[in-house]
Amino acid sequence: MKKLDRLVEYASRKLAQRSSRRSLLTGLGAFLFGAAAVPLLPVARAAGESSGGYPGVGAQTTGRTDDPGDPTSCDYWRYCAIDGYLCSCCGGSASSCPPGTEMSPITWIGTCLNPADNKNYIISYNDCCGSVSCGRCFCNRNEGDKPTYRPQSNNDINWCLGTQSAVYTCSAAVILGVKTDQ
Amino acid sequence: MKKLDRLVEYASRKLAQRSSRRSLLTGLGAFLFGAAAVPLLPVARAAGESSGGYPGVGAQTTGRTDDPGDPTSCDYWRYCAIDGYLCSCCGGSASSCPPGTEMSPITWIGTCLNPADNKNYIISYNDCCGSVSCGRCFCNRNEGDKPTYRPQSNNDINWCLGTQSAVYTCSAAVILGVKTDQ
Amino acid sequence: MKQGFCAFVFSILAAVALAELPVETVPKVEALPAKYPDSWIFAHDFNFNTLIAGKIILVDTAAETREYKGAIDATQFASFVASSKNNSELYVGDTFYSRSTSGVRTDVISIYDKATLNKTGEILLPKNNRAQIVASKYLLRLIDRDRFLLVFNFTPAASVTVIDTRKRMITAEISLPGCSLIYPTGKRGFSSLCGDGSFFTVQLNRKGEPTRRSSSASFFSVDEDPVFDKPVYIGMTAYFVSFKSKVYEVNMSGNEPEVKGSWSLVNEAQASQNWRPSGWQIATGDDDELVYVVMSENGYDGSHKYGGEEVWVVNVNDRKLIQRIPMQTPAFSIELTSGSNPLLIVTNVNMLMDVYDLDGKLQRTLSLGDTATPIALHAQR
Amino acid sequence: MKQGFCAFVFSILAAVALAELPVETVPKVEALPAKYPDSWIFAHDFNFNTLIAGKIILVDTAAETREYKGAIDATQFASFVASSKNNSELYVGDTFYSRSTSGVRTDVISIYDKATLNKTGEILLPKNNRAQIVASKYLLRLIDRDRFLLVFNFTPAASVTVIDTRKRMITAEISLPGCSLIYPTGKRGFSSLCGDGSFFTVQLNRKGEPTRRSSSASFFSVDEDPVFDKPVYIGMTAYFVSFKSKVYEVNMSGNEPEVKGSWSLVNEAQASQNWRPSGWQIATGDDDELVYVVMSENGYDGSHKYGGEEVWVVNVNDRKLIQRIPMQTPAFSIELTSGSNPLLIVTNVNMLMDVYDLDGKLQRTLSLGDTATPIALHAQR
Repeated sequence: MKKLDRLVEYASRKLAQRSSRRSLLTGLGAFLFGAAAVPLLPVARAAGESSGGYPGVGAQTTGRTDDPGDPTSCDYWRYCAIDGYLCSCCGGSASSCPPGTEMSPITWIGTCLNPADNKNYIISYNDCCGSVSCGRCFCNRNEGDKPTYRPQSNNDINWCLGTQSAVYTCSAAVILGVKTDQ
Repeated sequence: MKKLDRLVEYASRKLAQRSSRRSLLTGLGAFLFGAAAVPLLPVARAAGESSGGYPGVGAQTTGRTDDPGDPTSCDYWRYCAIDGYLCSCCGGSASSCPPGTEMSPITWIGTCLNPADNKNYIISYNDCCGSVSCGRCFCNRNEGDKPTYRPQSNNDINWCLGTQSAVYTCSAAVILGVKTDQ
Repeated sequence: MKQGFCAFVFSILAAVALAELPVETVPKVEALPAKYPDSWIFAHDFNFNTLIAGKIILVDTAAETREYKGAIDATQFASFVASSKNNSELYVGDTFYSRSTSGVRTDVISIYDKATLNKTGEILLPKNNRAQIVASKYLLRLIDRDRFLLVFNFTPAASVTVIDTRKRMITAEISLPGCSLIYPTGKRGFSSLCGDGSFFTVQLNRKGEPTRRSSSASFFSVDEDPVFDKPVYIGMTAYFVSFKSKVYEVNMSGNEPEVKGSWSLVNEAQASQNWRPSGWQIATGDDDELVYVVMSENGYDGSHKYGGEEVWVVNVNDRKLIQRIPMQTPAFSIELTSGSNPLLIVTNVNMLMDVYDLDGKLQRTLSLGDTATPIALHAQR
Repeated sequence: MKQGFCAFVFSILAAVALAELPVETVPKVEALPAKYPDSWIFAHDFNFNTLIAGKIILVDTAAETREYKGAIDATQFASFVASSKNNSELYVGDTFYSRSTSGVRTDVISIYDKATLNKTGEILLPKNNRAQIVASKYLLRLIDRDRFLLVFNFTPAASVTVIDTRKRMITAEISLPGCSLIYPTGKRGFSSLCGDGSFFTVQLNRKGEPTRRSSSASFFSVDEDPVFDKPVYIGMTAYFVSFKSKVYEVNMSGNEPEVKGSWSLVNEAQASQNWRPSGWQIATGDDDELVYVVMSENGYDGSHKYGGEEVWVVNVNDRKLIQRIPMQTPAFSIELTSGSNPLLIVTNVNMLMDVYDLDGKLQRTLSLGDTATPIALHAQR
C-alpha cells in the first residue's frame, strides 16, 4: 500500500485549501464554484502565470489595441456582466460560439466600459447552446446585473432560448454598439 | 472590483496545488480524479482530521470489533478492490445502497484480508444504480484486479447490469463468505 | 467443577477463534423515516460543472455520522420544493432531452416519495416552457396546504402553471405581464415581482383556476436600489432585502401584498463602509421574528453575488440588529433548520457546508461531493 | 501644401478619436478545418464526477493560444473513435435514458462531422448492450480503411457488433466466448483477449459478415502476470505489456495473431526495485519503432492503476530501453501525436494535460476544464 502514502500530503493541502480560515482571501471561491481560479490582477500574472488568465489556458489577444485585454481572462472589459464559461476558452471567441453549438438569439444585455476609448459599449451576452457545460474559465461579473424581474439585465437565467436545445455550453460577449446617451 | 482581489491568493494556491512539482507527493491525484483526498494513514488523521477518512465526511464504525475500521475511509479492509464512490458516504452503508437506488445483482469479486481475524473474505462489489454519480468519497484500490478479459475480477466495468437503469451511483462491498482454500 | 469450568472457557475461546463475519444479504437498499427530523435539510447541488445533471441531497445537519441521507436527481436548471412535514412528496422541475443534450425536449414535474426516494410519478409540462434559472425556492412553490403546486415558466414570456397535486393535473396556466417568480399570497394565490418594482397578484379558486388578478403600485426603484428576488418568509410576512441593505416588510396574507414599511439594515457608519447583502440565497428566517442576512463590507455595483464575511441577525419586531455572526469562510447561501432549536446552515464560497449554532459557533463542515455546488438550501416546513 | 497636409493629419486624428469598435454579427459559430493538423488530439473527458455527461475534447497540443478547439458530447461510459485523416467522421458510443438516469434506454453510435462538430447521424444499437467500461480505445475500433466500425458489447455476455459505416447499417453481431475488447487483426478482422490468456479471432467478408473464427493458445498467465488490455499498435504489430513489465510482440497482420516473442522492460536491478507499468492508458507508440510506457517504482499487487513517475522509451527493433523521461507530475495516460514531429501528451495524475517534447522537456500544462478527467487520449491516425 506504499503508493497510498502519496495521498497524505495531497490530502493535507486539499483540506487546507477548501477549509481555509483566511476567509477574506478565499471570498471568491463561490464565484468559481470551487473551480480553478481566475487570477485577475497583474500581481497574479507576475507570480508566474505565463499562460493567460486561468491556469492551464493559453492567453489570447484580440489583435486590436482599441480592444485591449485577454479574452480568456475574466477581467477582459467586455465581460463586466457575464456569468458562465467563457466561449473564448471553449473553442469559440469573445463573440462567437464553439463549433457544434448554436448561438442563442435571445440575450441579456450589459454596458461595459472599454478602457481603450473610454466609451461605454452595449454588450449582448449570447449563450452558446447544445452541448454539455464547457467547464473551462468560469467567470461571473455583475455590473448592472438586476434580479430576474428585469430579465434582460439578469445573468442567472439560462439564455439558451429560441435554440434547438436549451442545454448551456458557454457564454460569448458581442458588441452591439456604443451607448449613446452619455 | 475590490472583491476580485480575493481571487489572487486563491488562484495562487490552486495553481500550486494542481501543478506541483513534488510529484511523488501528488502521485495519487489520479486515484482521486482531482477530487477531495483520502487521508489513509494515521499521520493524516492526527493532523487534524476529526471527521473521518475524507474531509467533510462524518466518520463511521461498524459497531463490531471483528469488523474494524471506518466504512467511509478508503482504507477500510473490505475495499481492497473497490473502484468508485463509497455508498457509506452516499446514504447507504458498506453493504447497502442509498435510498432510491437499485443494487446490481451482477458484481465483481475481490478477496480482502480482515485484520481482526486474519481471514480472507470473498467480497462482492455491488454497484448501486439509477441516480447520478454520488460524487462523495471516491476510492480506487486494485488488489487482485485483473483486466477486462477476466471481468469478474475487474473494477473498470460499470457493473450496473441487470438493473432497471445502468446509471452508476456508488459501490458497496458485501461479504459473501470466508475464502476456504487457504 | 473445575474441569467443567475449563471446558466451558475452552469452548468460548474456540468459538471466538472460529467466528467469522456473517454473510450479508443482497440486494439491500436503505429506507428513510416517513417524517424527517427537523435538522434534515435539502441541499440543491446545481452541479455547475455539468449543469444537465444536478441533484437534491438530503443532509442531517446535526449528525456527526451518516449525515448524507440520500439524493434524488435534479436535471439541468432544475427547481425543487418539498411538501410540508405532514406530507410525503418531493417535487422536482426537470428538463430532459431524448439525446441528453439534443433531440426531443420533455419538461416534467418529477415526484418522489420521502421515505424511499423512489420516483412515484411525473406530471408532463406539455409546453416545455419551465423557467431555467439558477436554483431558487421561488421557481416552484406549494400553496393551499400543498394542494397546488405552482411552476414558474419563462421562454422569455413569463407564466405560472398551476398543478393540482392530488389529481396530478394541470388546472391553469396564467400569463404574467413581465413579472417573475412565485411568492405565495393569501389563502390560495401568489404574487410575482415585475420590472417596474410592483407586484402582480393572482388568487385561485378551489379548482386551481384564477379568479382575481391585481397589480400593486411600484414600491422600490429597480434602477436605484433593487430588491433581491429571494425574500424571507416568516409566516405570511415576506421580507425583501435590497442591494443597498433596505428591508421591505410585506404582508402576504391577504388577497394582495401590503407593504408595511421599510428600514435599513445598516446604520450610517456601516452604510459608509458599504456593508451590503451579498451572496446567492442571501437571507433566511426563523419561525418567529428573526431574519438572517449575509453581509459583506465594501460593496459596489456588481458585488451582490460574491458572498459575505458575516451573517447579520435582525429582530423584525423592533427592526434592531441583534447579532453579527462572523463566518469562518464567507457565506454564499444560508438557511435555518426548522423547529425550536435551529441551526444556521451555510454554503460557503468554497461550496462546503458549514453548520453553525445560533451563538455563531461553527459545529462542523461538510463536503457534499468533490465537485458539488449546493447553492440552494431548503429547510423542512 | 502645408495647410493641406495639416488638414489631412487632422482628419486622421478625428477619425481615430471617433473610431469605435465595430458592431459584431450574430449568430456566429466557429468552424474547423476538414483535416486537422497532426498536433491535434482527442481527449476523452470521462467526467468521473458526473459520469452520464462526458465529452470528447479536441486539443491542439502544439498551440500557445486557442488550444481548445471544441468538444462533442460523450455520455455515460462512452466509447470513441475518429476516422483516419482522410475521412470526415467521428464516432461516439452513447447510452441515453428518456429521463436522464431512468426510463427507456437507447444505445447508439452518434456520428459527428470533423469540420463542424455537428451531429450528422446516429446508428441505433437495438439490443442496448453496448459495453460500459472506463474509456479505452479498444471498445470501439475502425477496420478496413474505416469501412467497418466494431462495437464491443458486454451484458455480461460479450459480443462485437459490426457496422458498415458507408451504409450506416449493422451487418453482424458476433458472440465472444468470454473474451474482451477489439484488437484489429488482418485485412478485415479483429481479435479479443480471453480469460485464459488466449486470443479469439474473427475475420469478416466484404459485407461485414463473419467468415472465420479461431482461438489461439494461451500466451501468458492471467493469474501470475496478466497483460494490460491496452496494447500499443505500431503498424499491424501490437505490443502487450504485462503488470510485471513483460512485453509481448504480436503480429496482427494475418488471419490470426502471431506471438513473435517477449522480453522484459526491466533489468534485474530495476526488477528488484519493482519498476512496473502503472496508470490508465499506460503505453503509446510512434509510427515506426518506439514504444513508450508509464513506469512506477515500488510496484505491488494492486499498484497498476496509480500512474508513474517516468515514461520509458523502448526501441522495438533491438528491445533496448533508450530513454527514461522523468515526469514533472506522475503520468496517468499517455499518447504520442501523429506525424513526423510528435509530442508526448500526458494526462497527469492531477488530471491536467502535460505536453512534453521528445527530449523530455515539459512544454506546457493545459487544463481541459475545472473538473475534467481526460483519461483517454486519441491521436490522429
